[in-house]
Amino acid sequence: MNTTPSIPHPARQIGRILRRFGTLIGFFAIVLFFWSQRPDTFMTVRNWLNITQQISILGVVAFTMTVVMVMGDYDLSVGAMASLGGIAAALLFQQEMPVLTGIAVALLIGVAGGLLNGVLVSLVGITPFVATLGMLTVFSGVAFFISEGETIFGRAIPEQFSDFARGGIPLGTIGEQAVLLPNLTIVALLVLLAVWVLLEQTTFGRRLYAIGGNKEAARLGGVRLRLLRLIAFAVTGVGAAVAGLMLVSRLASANPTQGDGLMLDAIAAVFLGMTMSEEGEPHVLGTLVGVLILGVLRNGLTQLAIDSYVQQILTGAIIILAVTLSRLIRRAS
Amino acid sequence: MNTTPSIPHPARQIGRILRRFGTLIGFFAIVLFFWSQRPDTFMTVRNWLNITQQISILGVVAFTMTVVMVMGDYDLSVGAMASLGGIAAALLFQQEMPVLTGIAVALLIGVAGGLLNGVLVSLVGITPFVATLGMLTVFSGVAFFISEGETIFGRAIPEQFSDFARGGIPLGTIGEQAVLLPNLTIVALLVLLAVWVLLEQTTFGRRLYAIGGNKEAARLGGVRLRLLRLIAFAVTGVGAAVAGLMLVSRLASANPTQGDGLMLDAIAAVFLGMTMSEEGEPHVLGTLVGVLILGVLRNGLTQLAIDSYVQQILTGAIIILAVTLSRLIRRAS
Amino acid sequence: AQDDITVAVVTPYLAQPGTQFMVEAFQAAGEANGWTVNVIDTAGDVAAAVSRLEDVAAQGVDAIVINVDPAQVSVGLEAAAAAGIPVFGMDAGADANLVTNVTSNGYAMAAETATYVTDRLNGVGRIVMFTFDPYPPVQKRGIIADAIFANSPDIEIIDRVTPDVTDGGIADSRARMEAILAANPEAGSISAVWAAWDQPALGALQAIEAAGREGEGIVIVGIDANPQALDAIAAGNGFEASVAQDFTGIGGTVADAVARHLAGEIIGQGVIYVPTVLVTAANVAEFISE
Amino acid sequence: MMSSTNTPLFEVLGATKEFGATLALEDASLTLRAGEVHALMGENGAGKSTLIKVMAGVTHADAVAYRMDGRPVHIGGAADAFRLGLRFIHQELNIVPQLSVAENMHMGQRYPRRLGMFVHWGELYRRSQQVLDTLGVGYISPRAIIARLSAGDQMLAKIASAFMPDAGDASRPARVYVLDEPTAALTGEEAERLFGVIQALTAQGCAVLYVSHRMDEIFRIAQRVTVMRDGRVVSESLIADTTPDVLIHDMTGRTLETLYPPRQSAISPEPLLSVEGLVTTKIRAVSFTLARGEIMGVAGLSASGRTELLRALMGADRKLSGRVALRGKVVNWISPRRSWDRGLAYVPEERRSQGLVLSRSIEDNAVLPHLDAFSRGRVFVNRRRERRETESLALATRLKARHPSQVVRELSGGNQQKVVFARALAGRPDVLLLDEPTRGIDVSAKHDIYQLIRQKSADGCGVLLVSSDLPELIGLCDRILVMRAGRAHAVVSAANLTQADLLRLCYGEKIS
Ligand SMILES: Nc1ncnc2c1ncn2[C@@H]1O[C@H](COP(=O)(O)OP(=O)(O)OP(=O)(O)O)[C@@H](O)[C@H]1O
Ligand SMILES: Nc1ncnc2c1ncn2[C@@H]1O[C@H](COP(=O)(O)OP(=O)(O)OP(=O)(O)O)[C@@H](O)[C@H]1O
Ligand SMILES: [Mg+2]
Ligand SMILES: [Mg+2]
Repeated sequence: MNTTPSIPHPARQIGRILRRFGTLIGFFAIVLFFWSQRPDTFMTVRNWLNITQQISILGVVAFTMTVVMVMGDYDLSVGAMASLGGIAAALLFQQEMPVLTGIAVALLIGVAGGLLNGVLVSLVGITPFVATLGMLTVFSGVAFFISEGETIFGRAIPEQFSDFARGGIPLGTIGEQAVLLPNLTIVALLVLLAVWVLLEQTTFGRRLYAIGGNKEAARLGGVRLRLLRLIAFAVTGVGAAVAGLMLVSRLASANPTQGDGLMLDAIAAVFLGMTMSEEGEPHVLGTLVGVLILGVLRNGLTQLAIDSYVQQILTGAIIILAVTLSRLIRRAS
Repeated sequence: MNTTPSIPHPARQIGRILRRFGTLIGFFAIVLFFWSQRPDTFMTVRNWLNITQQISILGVVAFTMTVVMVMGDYDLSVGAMASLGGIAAALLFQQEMPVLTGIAVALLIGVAGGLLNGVLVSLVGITPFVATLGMLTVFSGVAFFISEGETIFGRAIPEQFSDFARGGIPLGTIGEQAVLLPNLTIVALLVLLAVWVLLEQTTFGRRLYAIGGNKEAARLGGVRLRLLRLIAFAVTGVGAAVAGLMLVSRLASANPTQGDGLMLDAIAAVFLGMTMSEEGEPHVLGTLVGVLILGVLRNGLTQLAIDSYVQQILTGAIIILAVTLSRLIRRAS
Repeated sequence: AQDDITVAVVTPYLAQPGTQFMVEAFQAAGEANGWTVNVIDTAGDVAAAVSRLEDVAAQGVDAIVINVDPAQVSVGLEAAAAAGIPVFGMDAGADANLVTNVTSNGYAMAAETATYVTDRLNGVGRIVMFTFDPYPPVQKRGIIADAIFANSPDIEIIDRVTPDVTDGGIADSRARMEAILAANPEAGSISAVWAAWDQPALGALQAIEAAGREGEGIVIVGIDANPQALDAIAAGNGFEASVAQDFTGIGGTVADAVARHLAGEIIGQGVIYVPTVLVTAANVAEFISE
Repeated sequence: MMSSTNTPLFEVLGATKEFGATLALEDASLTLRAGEVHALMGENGAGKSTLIKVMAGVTHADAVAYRMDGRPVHIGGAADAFRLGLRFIHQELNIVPQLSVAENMHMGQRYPRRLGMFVHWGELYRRSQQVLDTLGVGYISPRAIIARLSAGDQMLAKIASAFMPDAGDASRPARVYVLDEPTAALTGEEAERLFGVIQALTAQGCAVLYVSHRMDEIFRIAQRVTVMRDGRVVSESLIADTTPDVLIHDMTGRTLETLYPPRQSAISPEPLLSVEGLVTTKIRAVSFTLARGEIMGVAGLSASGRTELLRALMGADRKLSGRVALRGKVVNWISPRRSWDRGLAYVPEERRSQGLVLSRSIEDNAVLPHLDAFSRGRVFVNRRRERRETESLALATRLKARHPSQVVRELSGGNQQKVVFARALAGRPDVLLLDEPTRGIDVSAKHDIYQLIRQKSADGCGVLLVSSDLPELIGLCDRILVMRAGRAHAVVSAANLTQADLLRLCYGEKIS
């Protein structure tokens, strides 16, 4: 390969790192700020394990959302799907079905719903926004319909199932209490790993990135556009169903709206992560940073006992500041 | 002289119309269906005037949302801006400020918020999703903060102001009751007209389409990208504030969340409208059809007295069906 | 003439358990009377509730029942008035445009749980409050609790949280409580959680259990006595009290009022209160159905 | 006639531009004179387009100065350049697809207005039609949505936009025209008309900067030529004082023997690809047979269906009827994926919209159709093999890039084209379907690509080569299929064929 005459530049390497990791630096700044404000309680193992557990559900949705967003699509129905998957499993539990049956059915619903989204987007050719917004309404309606709008809780949820969210892998003890790496955190990490391998290490992921970059070129280059889009939506659907199950386990109850808030946050996390890639494409590790920013802000601001309304203002402002910073650094370098 | 080897086709003209107006046909199908089901109450002047009034607020948001979506951007903060604008005006009313002052301040907030969005998107270079989602949180937080989370109603809202939404231009009488063309409908029509002229008849609008079609080409061609994007976001911000005022007038009360539901519906309406343009770009008349579809569905399904949950499922399913139909027609022709 | 009577119930809040009970009781009573009951939920959207009111007014139903703040839907009420359709409040709020409003006394409920907490703490302690002001019936409760706590100089409000309710109210409340627990790690640094309705109290309970701090005797109270809260009270892990509204009673009373009005009777009372009961471990068994 | 003044009209001085580790321009200066066509030449990646973008104010140089009529001027953005009377056709086709031809032609300027603000559509179309007429492309309707035109017509419409008279301020007419490889996507006839317009402009005293890799054009229309290499200006001379060989040497530092390497091996009689009665919406009943080792050219006027023939064979467009047999076996389900798997390789007509994923790396693009072959168990990407293959392809095509992981967007136009070509060689293809494969590629790299095509054919590959460059067709091909109005008009042997004969065939005449 011919190489271009390149001028050595001392600050280049640093500039490049800053450029890529501006958002990460923003994240660390946020962490440092909370640490300095709450030196005793924020930077503790327990609090961080807590945070990981709190964001684990959002994480699973956001990680799998990354899969469709890599193709330039998005899926607005994930929150409703999480609610639906959770409700469906809980209803089966209520009928005294085995736990595994409930889980399997929820996952199947996730696949089926995802495939339906995929069919609408990829075979029929409806824009993802309209297709998945329509499906959001449908999923949510079905969740209400089958649950008759009621919350399922208490003995209906088997202990075996709700204990899962309480448990974890012992990491050691602090004081006299055992410190656990929460099971939900482990699930989220496994999903993260799976999505990372899928997107960054497999031919499937490569092709998704090609689709995201240029659909027509990808098609002419032999990428089976329709099939891959279909599969990608199914993956996102399963992710949402997994998140729905995690919610039921964590809350020991199921409610037809309990996943609804996940959608906007998940998309926001992916977009936050996108600010970290040179070409502005989503990457699942970037998404992780996005999820962490959202989770840490929530935890830290609550620890500061800031008024809920001000907290909301600050959340928005801090996110924008962090991203602005990362843009300005990139501009400057 | 090059001519395309064209295969003659008798149905081409019809095909073309179907292709463009598939979604419109879907809309008429929906109307016909409700008409046949509720022959006495659905297709009445009074009911349609009602529908126009009900969708007028969504309409204003969706029409002005079209302005940014033409550029390929979107604004997630419109709902929060509507809430904020409304609350701000109501608070001033509560302080016994003149009605016009309240209106002016709300509009100013709309412009300022829109410009802020514009600065973030166009000057700083943050993706519209992150920028406007961040601002959504901020606006909503501010709305809560200044209202202390409370609903402002009753005598705080001047009658002069809430009467506006009740009034209208007399069209005649049916039976013994006067039939009014509601003021809110008139406002929406004026906004529609203004946006149509702006987008379709002015250089400014055509530039926005150029930006949406190919940013790079627009930039190379000397279009002042940044300035135009800034202005477009300001227009959307004002639109949201107007909608917020309309809400306060219609509900005779202001609440820090009352506009929140507008955002998704407005974007959905624009996307629905996009299915009607050949090249898939937004047009404000298409947006109008989108708004009408959403409004008529809600009105009609309510009149059919269908269970709320089933109604929700049907809403999603019908929208998807209508769009699928329009896609298949297009595919076939 | 009762056989083809149609009654529309309009509410943005059907997802809430309390509303469900009221609506179900109303439906049961209505169907027993031979009415067609049309329940319309606008999924939290108040402006849409106005539109739906206009729709059913245009459709010409015989009566309308609302479960939403009448001040916010006054336009819809006028549409009904213009069409000559009577409107009844079901836990809605007093309004001149309503024939009557059947409800529990929200101020009284908050007073009961707030005084319960004050008394349990003997007037000394640090309290976390979960409130939600944008929804007027809940906002009232917060006001009363504020006043009662303010009256005890040794009670300190360490946080007044407005949780995100898009998830049903439990999940976010739990995350927020976890952060508060982390910020107040010493045993005894939190004495009580006062929640303006049950979901945040349940979230707080879960957070306390997950943090292994259920032994500290943190007193948790909610309002509404929803079934999940009743279970929690019965379990005796810290969720000590809630207030049971008689939702079934409200629904039935509304149906009764509608029937009376349609029969030509004049209903004099603008508001009909249905009594509430403080539920604690002592009487919870009576409330847990089967 | 040629204006006599030849005074410096516009100067760009000391332009320096660094892209990360790439020094795209290093102290490059250029002087354009009134009444002169000034050619700018250089290998792919030499910095021509970057210099032009700096002139246009759309790329911000690290250092640069401009002078107009000898006075310093400031260019901070496209609008400034426009106001100074500079008009540009950039290398890549920058159109707004969903707008009309007329609107695309008015991108840089205000639309004619009524009542001070409303678009005066009638006037807009009229003005556009006028310019299209002067370019001899009046058949293009200014009302047409530009995305619906053929690639060639889109380019013509875009070129026309540079010749739009200024609507706002007639006292400041355009004086400098800068055309970056305008003819790369044009047929000979269309290019001729463009040259006519250029000549008329210089006669009026305008200056023209003209970039092309086509030596014959440079010698026909330019008076002066500047050669760039690695971001620097290496020579400037009057056309009258130089020769193609000198220019090539200035550009590359080497001399080329013959551009078209002769055939060295015999064509096998074995038919590789046979097509019978192929019909799509764009082509009608095309039949031919391609033998192993044969290079078959495809000639035709624009919109004759050449592109569509390749697209149909590749499965990019749906086949309506007809029979396609590969290696003697009829193939039925044709799709791009299956075609690549069957050993067909494809270079599409438009590299940026159809060929490349600009946001991805060179290696990602190069192996995209063959990902399964560069994977472990068809699941995991094998980065080492991918890198090795990319590096050897880059060497073979003389790709100028920093690293195989460099993003394709950052490459010069010609180098992007090389990536598309390299990709077609990556799997071991049996049939090469090449649509204008050397578009925008410099002379010496063209030479190498011709050699690669020859070598592939010697290895038993069949090649279908669509080109608007008649010498290329005649020089490289064994037989030429002439398309006309969607039909196969004739198949002729390229031996002893003259350009004039070939052109006549394209116009539908029969020759004996
Ligand atoms: N995007 C398009 N939409 C509609 N018609 C098109 C499109 N692209 C090409 N065509 C039509 O297809 C026919 C052949 O296209 P094209 O001009 O690409 O053929 P060609 O022989 O390859 O010529 P050239 O490559 O020189 O442009 C033309 O009639 C053209 O108008
Ligand atoms: N945006 C960019 N980022 C990084 N490098 C760039 C960018 N644009 C151009 N370059 C580099 O600058 C150099 C000059 O590119 P330029 O496009 O000016 O070449 P050119 O002479 O026009 O070549 P061609 O004949 O292929 O069009 C190339 O090495 C190219 O890779
Ligand atoms: Mg170039
Ligand atoms: Mg072609």
